[in-house]
Amino acid sequence: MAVRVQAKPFDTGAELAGFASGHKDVGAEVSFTGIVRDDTGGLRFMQIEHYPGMTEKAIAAIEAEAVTRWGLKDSLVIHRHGQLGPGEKIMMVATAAAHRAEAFAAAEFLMDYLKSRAPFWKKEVTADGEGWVAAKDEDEDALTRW
Amino acid sequence: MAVRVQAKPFDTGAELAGFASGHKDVGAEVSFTGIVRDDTGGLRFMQIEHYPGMTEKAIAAIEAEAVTRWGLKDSLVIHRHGQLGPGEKIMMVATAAAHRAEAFAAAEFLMDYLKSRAPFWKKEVTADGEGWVAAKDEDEDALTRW
Amino acid sequence: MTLQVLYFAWVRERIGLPRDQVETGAATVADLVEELRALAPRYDAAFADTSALRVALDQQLADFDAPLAGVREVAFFPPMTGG
Amino acid sequence: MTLQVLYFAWVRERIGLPRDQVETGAATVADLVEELRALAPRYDAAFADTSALRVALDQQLADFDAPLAGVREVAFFPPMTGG
Repeated sequence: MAVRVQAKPFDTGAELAGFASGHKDVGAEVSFTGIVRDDTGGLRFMQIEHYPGMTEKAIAAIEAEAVTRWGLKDSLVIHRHGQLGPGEKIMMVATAAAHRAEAFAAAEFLMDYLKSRAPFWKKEVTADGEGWVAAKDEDEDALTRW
Repeated sequence: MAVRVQAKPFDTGAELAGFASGHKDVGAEVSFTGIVRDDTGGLRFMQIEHYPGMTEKAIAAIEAEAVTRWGLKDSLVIHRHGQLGPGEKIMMVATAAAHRAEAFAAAEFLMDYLKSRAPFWKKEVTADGEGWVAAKDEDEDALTRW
Repeated sequence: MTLQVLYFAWVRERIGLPRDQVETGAATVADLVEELRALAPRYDAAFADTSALRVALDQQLADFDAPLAGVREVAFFPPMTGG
Repeated sequence: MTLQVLYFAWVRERIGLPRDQVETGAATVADLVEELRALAPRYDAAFADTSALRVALDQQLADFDAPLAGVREVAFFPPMTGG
């Protein structure tokens, strides 16, 4: 189990290379990577603000629940803050379990809770101006499945 | 879209490093890696047999369906055959989509279909002997959700 | 009691400050919000619709009717958009 | 017609061969199975319970009542266990 909240970039591949190594009972690893999209071609960058102190606690609590519910052998959450350009990786989660169903469910659970329960806020800065990204009802609704 | 069926090892991290690059509309990447487990400590190796020709066609058809159903921007399936020791990576899938729900669903769909519809067969060779791994009812049942 | 009050995202921008130190006898978050709204029009504007806000007490999500007894840090922010 | 008949996993091991070339007039997969069972006891044993087997015609999964007209390659194997 590890949580990292950082301004600097990370490399999903390099993180996975050392993930869950040495566990003989791991049969399934799932990773999710979130990337800054630029659908319109007008995005200059995304500014990600967070609540230092609470962020780490909130993610650790979410991660601990995932580990317990799905018997994870290992888990990893990395989330960046600060200024991120189009195509940059925002965050990743990784889960390791005996079987695929547990690894997938835990990764989706982590993502759903990170979206709506970890104290991050995104602002989009475009050529036309800037605006805070509004929370989506569908993200809040996604929590009800757990 | 890519499919590789190979005897030689692969590196999930290295594969992901170049995956879906150059797509500005990709916001979510999911990867799954399957690993040879050794729950009992008695596994010498896993022998994976496949049906050359049909394997590639079957996987390509499954992948094409996933791309269409979830609007994937990119996808990758790698599956090894031959002799694999405990801890070795058997296979991986990766999916890239605009949003996380699509990337996760497509990766799970690919895994469920690879389990039961791609012509691979696993034999476990232990200190006590060898035996073909039986297909699980739950793997067949998993297909009904799609 | 003395409370550290933190603001994030557009709440911070609307109030114009990332934090205040507040001397208050407010019993609940809602009471504290009423006191803050009286400080200046920009506070009043930031807290006009608390249904659009979330609150954390000592870095744990809470409700607006939660008591403040024993709390040292209160944070106000919009719904979170991580991931 | 001439069919390439392929066997995989324990079907291959039980029959003792990875493939046969078969000259047959069988109309369906089930007819072909009956012909193969008559070849030798090891074929009879391999095909004793076709509910435990799967069949592919020209590398596409098919049913045991599927017609063989136009088919060149038939493969028999147990349920797949990839992933």
